[in-house]
Amino acid sequence: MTFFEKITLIDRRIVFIVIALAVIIPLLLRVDLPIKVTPEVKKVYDIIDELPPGSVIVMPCEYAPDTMAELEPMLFAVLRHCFRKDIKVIGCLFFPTGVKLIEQEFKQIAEEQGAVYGEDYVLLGYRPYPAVVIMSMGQDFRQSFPEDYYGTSLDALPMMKGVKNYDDTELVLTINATSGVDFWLIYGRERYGFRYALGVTAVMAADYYSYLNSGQVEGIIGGLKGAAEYESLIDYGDLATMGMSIQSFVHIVIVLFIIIGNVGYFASRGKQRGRR
Amino acid sequence: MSFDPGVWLAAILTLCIFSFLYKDNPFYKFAEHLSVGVSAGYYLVVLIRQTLIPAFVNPLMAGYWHVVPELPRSFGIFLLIFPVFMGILLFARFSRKWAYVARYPIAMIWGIGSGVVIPLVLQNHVIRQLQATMVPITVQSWADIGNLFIAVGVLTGLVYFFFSKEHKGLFGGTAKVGIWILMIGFGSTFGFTVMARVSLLIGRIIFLMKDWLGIIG
Amino acid sequence: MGTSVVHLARLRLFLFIILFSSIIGQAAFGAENDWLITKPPLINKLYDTPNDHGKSIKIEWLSAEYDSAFIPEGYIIQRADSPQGPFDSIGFVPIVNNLYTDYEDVINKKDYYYRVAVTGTDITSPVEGPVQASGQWFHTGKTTTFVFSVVFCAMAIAILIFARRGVQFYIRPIGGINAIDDAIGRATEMGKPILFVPGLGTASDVATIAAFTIMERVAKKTAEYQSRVIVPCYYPETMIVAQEVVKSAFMDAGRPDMFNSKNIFYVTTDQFPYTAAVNGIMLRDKPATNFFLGKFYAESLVLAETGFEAGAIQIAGTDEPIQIPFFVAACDYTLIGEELYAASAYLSRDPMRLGTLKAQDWGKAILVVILVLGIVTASVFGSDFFIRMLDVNVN
Amino acid sequence: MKRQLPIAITFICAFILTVQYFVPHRSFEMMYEVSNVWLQIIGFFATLLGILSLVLNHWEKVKYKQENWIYSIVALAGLAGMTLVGLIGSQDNPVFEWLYNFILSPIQATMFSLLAFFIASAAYRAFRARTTIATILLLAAIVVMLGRVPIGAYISGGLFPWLADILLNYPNVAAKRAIIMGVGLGAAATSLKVMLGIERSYMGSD
Repeated sequence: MTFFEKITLIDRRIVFIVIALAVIIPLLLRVDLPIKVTPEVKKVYDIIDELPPGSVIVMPCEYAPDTMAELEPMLFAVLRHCFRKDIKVIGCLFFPTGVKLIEQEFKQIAEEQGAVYGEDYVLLGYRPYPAVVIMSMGQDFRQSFPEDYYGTSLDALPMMKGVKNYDDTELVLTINATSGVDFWLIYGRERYGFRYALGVTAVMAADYYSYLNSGQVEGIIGGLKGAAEYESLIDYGDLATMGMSIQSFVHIVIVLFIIIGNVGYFASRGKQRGRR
Repeated sequence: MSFDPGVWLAAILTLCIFSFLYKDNPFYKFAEHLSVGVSAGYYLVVLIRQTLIPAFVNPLMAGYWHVVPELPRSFGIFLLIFPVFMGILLFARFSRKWAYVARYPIAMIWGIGSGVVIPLVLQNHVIRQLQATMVPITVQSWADIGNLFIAVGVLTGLVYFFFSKEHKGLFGGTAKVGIWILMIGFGSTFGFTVMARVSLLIGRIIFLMKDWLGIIG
Repeated sequence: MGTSVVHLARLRLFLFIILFSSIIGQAAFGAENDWLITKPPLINKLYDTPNDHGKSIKIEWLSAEYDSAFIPEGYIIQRADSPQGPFDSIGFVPIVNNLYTDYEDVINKKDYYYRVAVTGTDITSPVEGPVQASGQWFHTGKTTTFVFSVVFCAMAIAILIFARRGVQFYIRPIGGINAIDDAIGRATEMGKPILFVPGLGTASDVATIAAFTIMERVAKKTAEYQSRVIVPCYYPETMIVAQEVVKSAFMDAGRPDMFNSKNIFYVTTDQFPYTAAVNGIMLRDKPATNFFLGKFYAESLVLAETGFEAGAIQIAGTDEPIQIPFFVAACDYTLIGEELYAASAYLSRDPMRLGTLKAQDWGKAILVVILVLGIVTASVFGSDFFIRMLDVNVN
Repeated sequence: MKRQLPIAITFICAFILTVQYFVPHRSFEMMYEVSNVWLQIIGFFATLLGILSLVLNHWEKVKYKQENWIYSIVALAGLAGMTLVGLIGSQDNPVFEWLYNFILSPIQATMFSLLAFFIASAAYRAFRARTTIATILLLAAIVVMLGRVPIGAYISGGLFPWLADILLNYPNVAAKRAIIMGVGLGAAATSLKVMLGIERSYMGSD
């Protein structure tokens, strides 16, 4: 058997080992491949990056464990960016099955970055009927939320001093896997004209690109790929970067195997007939 | 490293299944048979708890079938018990003489199951897909060219599935374009799926390396 | 599903809070806010909900106008049996909406009167009514579906009548179908069993039904050649039907003595344990031929790759578009989508079954014509007649 | 009785349920709901038969000490254990949940993850440019695979993601629609054959 015949008949166990290594090695060594940043993610980053320290942004987070794989890395990256730049965050937990999850995520990043509850971030709990809540927040946050998630009066939180409604904030960035994206757009952005950006799943992202052109949405972080881009912008590679690197390795490995198979096939054609 | 016996059990079973990649072996056989037994038991329990008790036992005990509130109670209960009779007929297959009565419940399963199909598939598989393809094409933008492409693709694809005529001449050429487009579709679906499958593998390996062994942070 | 349940639950809760607070609110400072409402709401449409079983009424109204300093939370819908009242509060909608569907214990063929109140005030719209709820005998939103169904069935039945009179139809050879007989022959020559996997569909799934027809053929051949066919089943119902199919086929082949129901067995109703078990069969019983016909999901490639490794000839067919590529890559022959249904008719050589295949072709021809007409009229003449013609509204 | 009655039963059930789809009136809605529960109850008896078949098959292996009989004990023990634990005690029995979470769920997830390996071995083996059709298939797969990951954008200057999007949004959609429409007609025809008693493979030709 010639070399070329041999490479058309690599044992599949070798293929399996190579695939396993393509996952395990980047995971162990934390290999981060460079990631190309798309303009819609860069825009979100720029808006936050250009804010003066002490500015406030609103982050409605609406997702549950099933979409967490894509959205958690996004929330982590954005929060790290904000806390480092001393941007204050009002987190809104408006999706009932995700409340506990997201509260924990805020806590984790706050601890890591040394952010203090009440001074650097505030969480607003779940209230039913998002349309009404979003509109009332345009009048005064205290209308729907006299108290925060933990039951403390908003007036008792140092960060909320002088923050009445959207006019006192710089951006609404929703990390969202629900139709809440539309609620914030229709009842919030269209009525009160705040700057609006999204972090959504890869599947959803495709639907919202048209809003970028119309200017209703200023930036979109889409899926694990978008999260990885944001991680590379803040220079803090984490879950998303790792996930994307592993994907890159595995995809390249598979493509290489296809190429090897074809090189072998063409070089040894005529000598043997394989089975389709 | 974890000290939770559950995590250890899960990790060992995970490795048992992965061992199948090398070849069939006793560890895989063990995990395979265990999962078959446990999942069949799980299915039975769920069926009893989620279907049989709420849908049958509870209304029977109450002497009232809530699905047919308009009918007299006793007739409602009759309607509720009728399928039990049909279900028992299934066991007739163990008798040589009466085996044919087991066909009645099967006929019923087929009838009920395939009854709703005609309008539903025509509506969701045919009408809606047809309407989605029928968009005005004015060839003024890239999206229009895309839509034209979809329309041509659907047409040639349908021609490929035409069984009354041999694939020859112009007709055969059209069918050939159809199969090409099908193949591009298959290739892209294949490529698109890789990422999701790799994510699953990453999930399992992270479980082993982080939750079980604790060798990554 | 989960989301909608939560949504409903939170709606209920909110409704309750609002009703409660509005009762107190109205008593305490209701009238105080009245002057802020510059124009009360006005019911402009009140009607029986169309295309349902009755028991519901729809109310639409023109929004109230109010001073911008005060945004009312919403509207309370009130209902009574007579225009004079008494009115019961039956529902709440936020201020941005102006449509409500009343499902609260509405009785068919009974008069109702409605009015809409603004929360936090004593303002209500004028009373509207009477209106009655009733059930309909035809869903007008499904007219298109109805027409398609009738046309298709009529066409098929007409063709079947011709078929019964002995009209012969030409059906082109379908790739992969001849391979079925070859594959059966190969297994019998090698003295090895045949594995037939009828997929993850229920016994009455059309893909599974098509698989049963092919199974009939396969079983008949194996009975003739005295070899074994193994059928692992995902649903118990599938097992029962499959046993009947194989048994009948063995009887038809004149070998009822050879039928062993233990070869057609239930495995488990759980996707991956089932896959694990079928993998085991492929590696331990070493079937020479594997059929994967019916509904398949993610397990398709696991099965097909394991079968390949075990050295079997593999023939697959499914109507799940996402899984077809994996079968195409890993199996020797794949019946793509509709070909699965066609194969079952083609193999049987039964003129009636072939007749329905003809009806499918006519159906496709009609689709092609409508598609071309629709695109041309819409693009050239700017008319969306054909597009609108296909509107289906199931609500 | 042997042949005509089953065909009649199938026809009546199928016809009523087809008509039911177009009639919102309560009487037909009720028939639909009733028939659904009927299927569930008949299904329960079918499941008893299924479980019986499972138990007998494995029991026989154990009894006659057939090949791999030892594993049949594992299957029977798993079945018996899970059923007992599930039926004793409350709905959210912690032992039942534990068995689900630490036995069933890891096995399901791991079986599922095997796909990552098999997708690679299938691609390596099957994607050979033997014919035009095979070449098209493999090129489309490669383009989309590379277009979905960052490295693909790097090595091609953004060409692969752009091409991948085009392939996924146009030819892929066209192919799916053609298949789905064909399947729709095929399924309707099959269902009609069942209704008319032409498709009755479970009865054989006796």
